[in-house]
Amino acid sequence: MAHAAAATAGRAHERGLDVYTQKVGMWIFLCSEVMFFAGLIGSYIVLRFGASDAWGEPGEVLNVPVTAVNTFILICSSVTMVKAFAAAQEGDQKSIKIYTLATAALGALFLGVQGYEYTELILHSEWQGSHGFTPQAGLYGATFFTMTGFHGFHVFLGVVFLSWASIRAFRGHWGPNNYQGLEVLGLYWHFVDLVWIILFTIVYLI
Amino acid sequence: MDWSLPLNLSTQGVVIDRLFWIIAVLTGVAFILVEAGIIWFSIKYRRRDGQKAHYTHGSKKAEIIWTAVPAVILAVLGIYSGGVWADIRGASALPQDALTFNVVAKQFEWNITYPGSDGRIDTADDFVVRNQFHFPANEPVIVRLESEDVIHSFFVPELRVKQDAVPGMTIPIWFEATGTGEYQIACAELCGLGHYSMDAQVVIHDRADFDAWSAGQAAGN
Amino acid sequence: MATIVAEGTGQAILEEHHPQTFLRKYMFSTDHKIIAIQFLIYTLFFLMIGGFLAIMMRYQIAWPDQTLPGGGILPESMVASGYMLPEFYNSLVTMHGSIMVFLAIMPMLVGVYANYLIPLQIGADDMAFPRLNMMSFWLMVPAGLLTLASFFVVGGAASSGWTLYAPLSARPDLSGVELGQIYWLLALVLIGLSSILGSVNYITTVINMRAPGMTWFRMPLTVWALFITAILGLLAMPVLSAAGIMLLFDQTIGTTFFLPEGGGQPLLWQHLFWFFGHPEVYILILPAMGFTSEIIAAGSRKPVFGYHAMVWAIISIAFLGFVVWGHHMFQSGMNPMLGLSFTISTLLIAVPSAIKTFNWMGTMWRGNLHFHTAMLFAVGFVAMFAIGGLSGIFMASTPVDIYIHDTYFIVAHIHYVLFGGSLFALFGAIYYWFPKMFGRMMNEKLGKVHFWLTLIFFNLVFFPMHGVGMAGMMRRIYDSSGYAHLQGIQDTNALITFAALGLYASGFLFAFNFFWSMKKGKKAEANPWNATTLEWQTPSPPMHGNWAETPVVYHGPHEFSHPDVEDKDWLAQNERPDVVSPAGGGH
Amino acid sequence: MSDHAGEHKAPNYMLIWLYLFILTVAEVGVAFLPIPKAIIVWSLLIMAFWKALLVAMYYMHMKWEPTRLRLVALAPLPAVAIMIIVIMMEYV
Amino acid sequence: MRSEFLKKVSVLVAAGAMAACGGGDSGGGDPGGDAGGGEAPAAAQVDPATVGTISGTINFAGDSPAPTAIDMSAEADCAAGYGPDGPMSNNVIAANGRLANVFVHLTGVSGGPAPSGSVQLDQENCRYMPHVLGVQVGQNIEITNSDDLLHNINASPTENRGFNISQPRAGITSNQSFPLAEVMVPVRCDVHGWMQAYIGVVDHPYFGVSGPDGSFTIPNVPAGTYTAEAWHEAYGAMSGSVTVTAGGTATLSFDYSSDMAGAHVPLGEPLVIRHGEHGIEVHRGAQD
Repeated sequence: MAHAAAATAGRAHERGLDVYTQKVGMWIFLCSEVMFFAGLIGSYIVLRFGASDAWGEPGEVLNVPVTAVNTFILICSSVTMVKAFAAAQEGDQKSIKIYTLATAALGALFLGVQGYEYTELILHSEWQGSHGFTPQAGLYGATFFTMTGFHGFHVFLGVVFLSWASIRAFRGHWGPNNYQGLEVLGLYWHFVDLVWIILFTIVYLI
Repeated sequence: MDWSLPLNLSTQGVVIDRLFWIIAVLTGVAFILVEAGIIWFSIKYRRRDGQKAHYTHGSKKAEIIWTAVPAVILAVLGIYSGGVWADIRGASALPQDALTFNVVAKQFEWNITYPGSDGRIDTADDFVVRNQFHFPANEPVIVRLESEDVIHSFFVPELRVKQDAVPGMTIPIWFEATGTGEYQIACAELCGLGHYSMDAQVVIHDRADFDAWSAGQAAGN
Repeated sequence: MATIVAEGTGQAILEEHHPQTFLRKYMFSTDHKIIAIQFLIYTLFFLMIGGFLAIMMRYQIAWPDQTLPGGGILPESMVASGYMLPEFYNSLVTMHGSIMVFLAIMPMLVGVYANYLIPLQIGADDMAFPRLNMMSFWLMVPAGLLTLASFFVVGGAASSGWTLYAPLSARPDLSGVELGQIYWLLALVLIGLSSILGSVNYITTVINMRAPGMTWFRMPLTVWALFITAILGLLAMPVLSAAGIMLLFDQTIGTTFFLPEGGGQPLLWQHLFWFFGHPEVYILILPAMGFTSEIIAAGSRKPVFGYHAMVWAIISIAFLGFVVWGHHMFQSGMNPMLGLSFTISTLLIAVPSAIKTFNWMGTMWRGNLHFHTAMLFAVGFVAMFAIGGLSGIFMASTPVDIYIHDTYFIVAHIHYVLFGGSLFALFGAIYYWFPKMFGRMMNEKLGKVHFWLTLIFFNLVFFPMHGVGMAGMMRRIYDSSGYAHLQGIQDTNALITFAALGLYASGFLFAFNFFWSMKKGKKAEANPWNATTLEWQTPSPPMHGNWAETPVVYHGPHEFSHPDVEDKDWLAQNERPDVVSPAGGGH
Repeated sequence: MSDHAGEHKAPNYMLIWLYLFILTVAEVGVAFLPIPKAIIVWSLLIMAFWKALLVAMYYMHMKWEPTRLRLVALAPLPAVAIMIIVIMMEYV
Repeated sequence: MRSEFLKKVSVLVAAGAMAACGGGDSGGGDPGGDAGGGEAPAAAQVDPATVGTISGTINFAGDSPAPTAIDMSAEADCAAGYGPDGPMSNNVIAANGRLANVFVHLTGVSGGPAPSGSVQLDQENCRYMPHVLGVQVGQNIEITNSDDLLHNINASPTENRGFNISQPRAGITSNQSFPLAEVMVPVRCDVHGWMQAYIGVVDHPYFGVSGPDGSFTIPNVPAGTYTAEAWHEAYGAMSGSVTVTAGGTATLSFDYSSDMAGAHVPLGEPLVIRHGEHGIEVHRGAQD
């Protein structure tokens, strides 16, 4: 129960989750994020069943190769994130700096590729005889942009926090006694990655 | 003050009203027991000098009783309700070959498509009348509900019928009137600023009168 | 997230014992007690606004052919030539419901009392994430401002009912309301975020910050109720946010999630809304049940009858709360097969409510009942909630629901649950915990007058609505005079309106008592009700950090009238069992 | 958490990364195979679930967390399942 | 339509500004106001030496369409106001070789500020009176309900911001205006599906509506040569040229015929909005 005690400055406590408070908070927050994306993904599934002819085949409109690369970028950012956490636990200051910065950069790269993808879709694609695949392009466009857009928004928030974490890394903030922040941020980041894994499959590939 | 269910004019209304009153009696008894208990306890156990409350954390037996009794009553009620519901709205409840009307709701009108002289809907002699729903008594009729714009709800109190009309869906309902007369369709789902005045005439005829009316309308068109 | 991450360790909490500026202490405070009081003022304000909207509505219903008194000061888009316009009436209907649910009752139950009571009752010094807590209040402020502003934009406030049924809510060309609807949806997203942040905080605090000895089954029922409520909010609110955002897109950028002309589905909105909406109903009643249990136990000087049964009832209500939402949609065109399963689950959820009612009566049975104002309201809650619960059985029965769905019977039901239930319990809670919050007692005489007036007027308003509903009066209609079947109930409608005026007026008695007592009330001791839970074992009001030293818990929460205690009829949770050792409490 | 760090050897994060990479490539490959759509859909869903599970178990450390925390993390899933299944029944 | 959110917000801002400027003095002067809405209100200062009048007729060739009856059988209150023939539509009136309800306006001109008087739109026996009316940009439209029942007034312009308001009983009036020129703005009542009106919104006072005899007059037109445009809901739009001399009366006629039924009826043609020295200037796209 050492961690529980640490969380509240030495006060004794009844047994909780046996995990420090910030981590509990983040997991509980992620529960609500699960419900948020469930609302969006559930609507997508239901709408798609209701009007299946309005959806394109994989690769027909959406650029699967580019997105596959983007998926790979996000997976890489997850591994750098977890490496940063491991480095913090071991006190390897140089690795902490490299990995937090790399994670933020990969996140930003993901957003850049997504921005490129959006631009291409809106300006240079054809869908059901009309020019441009936009949020107004029927349910397919609406669900696509809403789901990937909200995921992108989460990535954006993650990049903001990661930049902040990198600044702290360069100030030597993280270390074996102070890695909780990175772990909690990591949980968020991996969750965003996890959501993308689901979205990539059901939006682009199915 | 007229606090009762209005006149019932449909076969399913008989069952609905009966169920209503069954529930009213059940809940009425529970209501009296609970409220009388609260008042009785409030008076009997009100604070008195030197009185000390009875120390108890509860009784397993009591818990079991007051869990089981409502559970059993409610389960029976649920099963009974389910049976009635299936008779009214179940997939196989829709009568075969009944006279069918299309009722299309829009802000803030009811447009009723009549089957015309051949008695069949979706044929060339169908005609549409705005805000007037005539139909024959003593036989099941089917209403196919549609909406052009927002959600409306088809409500005829005397027929104990209520069903939302949802844009993009066609929802069939049926009923059988047991008497004739003039009543109203009311819209029961908030549909915009004219919601309150979205009424239409309901005229229930004898079959012969209905046929005569229908022929007259068809001729007028 | 920044806050969670930045929180570091609990060190931050302790640092705030230093002297602070007014702004830090009362505006941007991170002290859960100050935030609770901020929420209390905020919600009382919106309670007053929401009530006023209802009064205007009632006037129109009772005298549809009369001009609205004082209506001349309102813009022509609301009142034209002295008459209230139907679109304004629809806005009143919508915003009365929305404000009462989202800006008054819910934040009062959760924002005020979860904030105030959770740390105090479990023996924590503050919330797990104090800054997140502050943020959850300050997110509500723009939400409230947006809501108020929405009345005065072109087209007026949202007017598609608090349920915001699409397509009406998504089509300004059909509703006449565009900006008002957008404002309200934005407010709803903010409220959702605030509520989620609050829930994260409450859940984490209860899980990880209980004082030593405060085992799960020694937690007061209020904490249990608020904890389960937070879980409901955590899981239900995001779904509403997602749905609300989709509706916002439908309205602004031209998507068609809920619009059939673009392949969307109006029923999907209803499913998502009620997937949130039904747990929301329990968010609005569970905390009230918790307060009631607490107040009745203290007022009866008896332990809560069937504490474990009460806890399991709360938990089962929460579980079942996620599988009953379809009962709002029996007449919506939903697959009738679903109707059957939803009937069963709905009737099942009545069982735990019955259990709770019987246990409250069991608590009063053979007690030594002290009828202070809080106790009166708590007993009033049981009596009124019973009516609300019983009238719910009519709707749960699908065939009966065909007739009473969307009539005033439903209006009566929801108000017996939300006003007779939640608000009665809230009044009780305010009278009960006021001394702890402000260090002064509320005036008991005024309080009792307030109770009796409220009880009488409340029943005069809402009981006749059952009759109006049976007569077939549809909800949300501006003028019933055009319907033959409603001719007989117009005098009832007038009676209801008179009583509603009385009910609203008695609210001002309460407001006077509240603000007067804040300044001039009798000084309160630490434990004016001789109650057992932890919050009463620290000064009124508690100091920053709540405790001189961390309490240690030895008993269950409501050890009143223990036979082995001689000199008094209560035993605080943190009193050492030197005199007696009640076996762990709770059994 | 230092106590936890002692309980388990840090997993080979790169190996998990390789798994994820291979599964992603496999997914993209399967999506364009000329086989019945149902098989594609189910195999894709299984692979996506597998990947999500890898991330949750290893990167989010679920594998080493106390059971209590795992239960918290799983709590919303029944609600998700109920929501989607029931709304889907509109089409049955 | 809903996709053009930003544009509508900008229109809304314009509407707000307009209301702020013009709302104060409604009900004031212009006693000679045109209850029928058929004629343009006189501009404030007119030098009679420089202006002339356009007077004309709308001719109609071919078989006149028979007046259509409205089925008000479910609305006893509406039907009560009519004689033995029952309620007839006033939408398309063509008789004796003349066509009524044609909106005629000059194009390519801009006029002064909106007059302070209001244009009336009445709802009487569940019909709009008049059926076609013209109004200047920003000018107040006073909408009155003379029936003791609910009407709603649902204006659905494409360039301006629409409104959807109601008048639940007799004697209620509401005031509305449009900040942008638009020919024409359709208006309907959703409670009584047959009720329709059209409002021509132009940014000058040079417009008129043909009466039952097919005639219209546009007074106080500065001397010059103009293009005039006529619009009819069933027979489409056409344009003609007219030269106005100071102090004279120019004649202008349009020839419609029954075989034009079903012609393209433009509603709310796209506008070009630009910021000129007198604030926002609006031109029909076709004229630009």
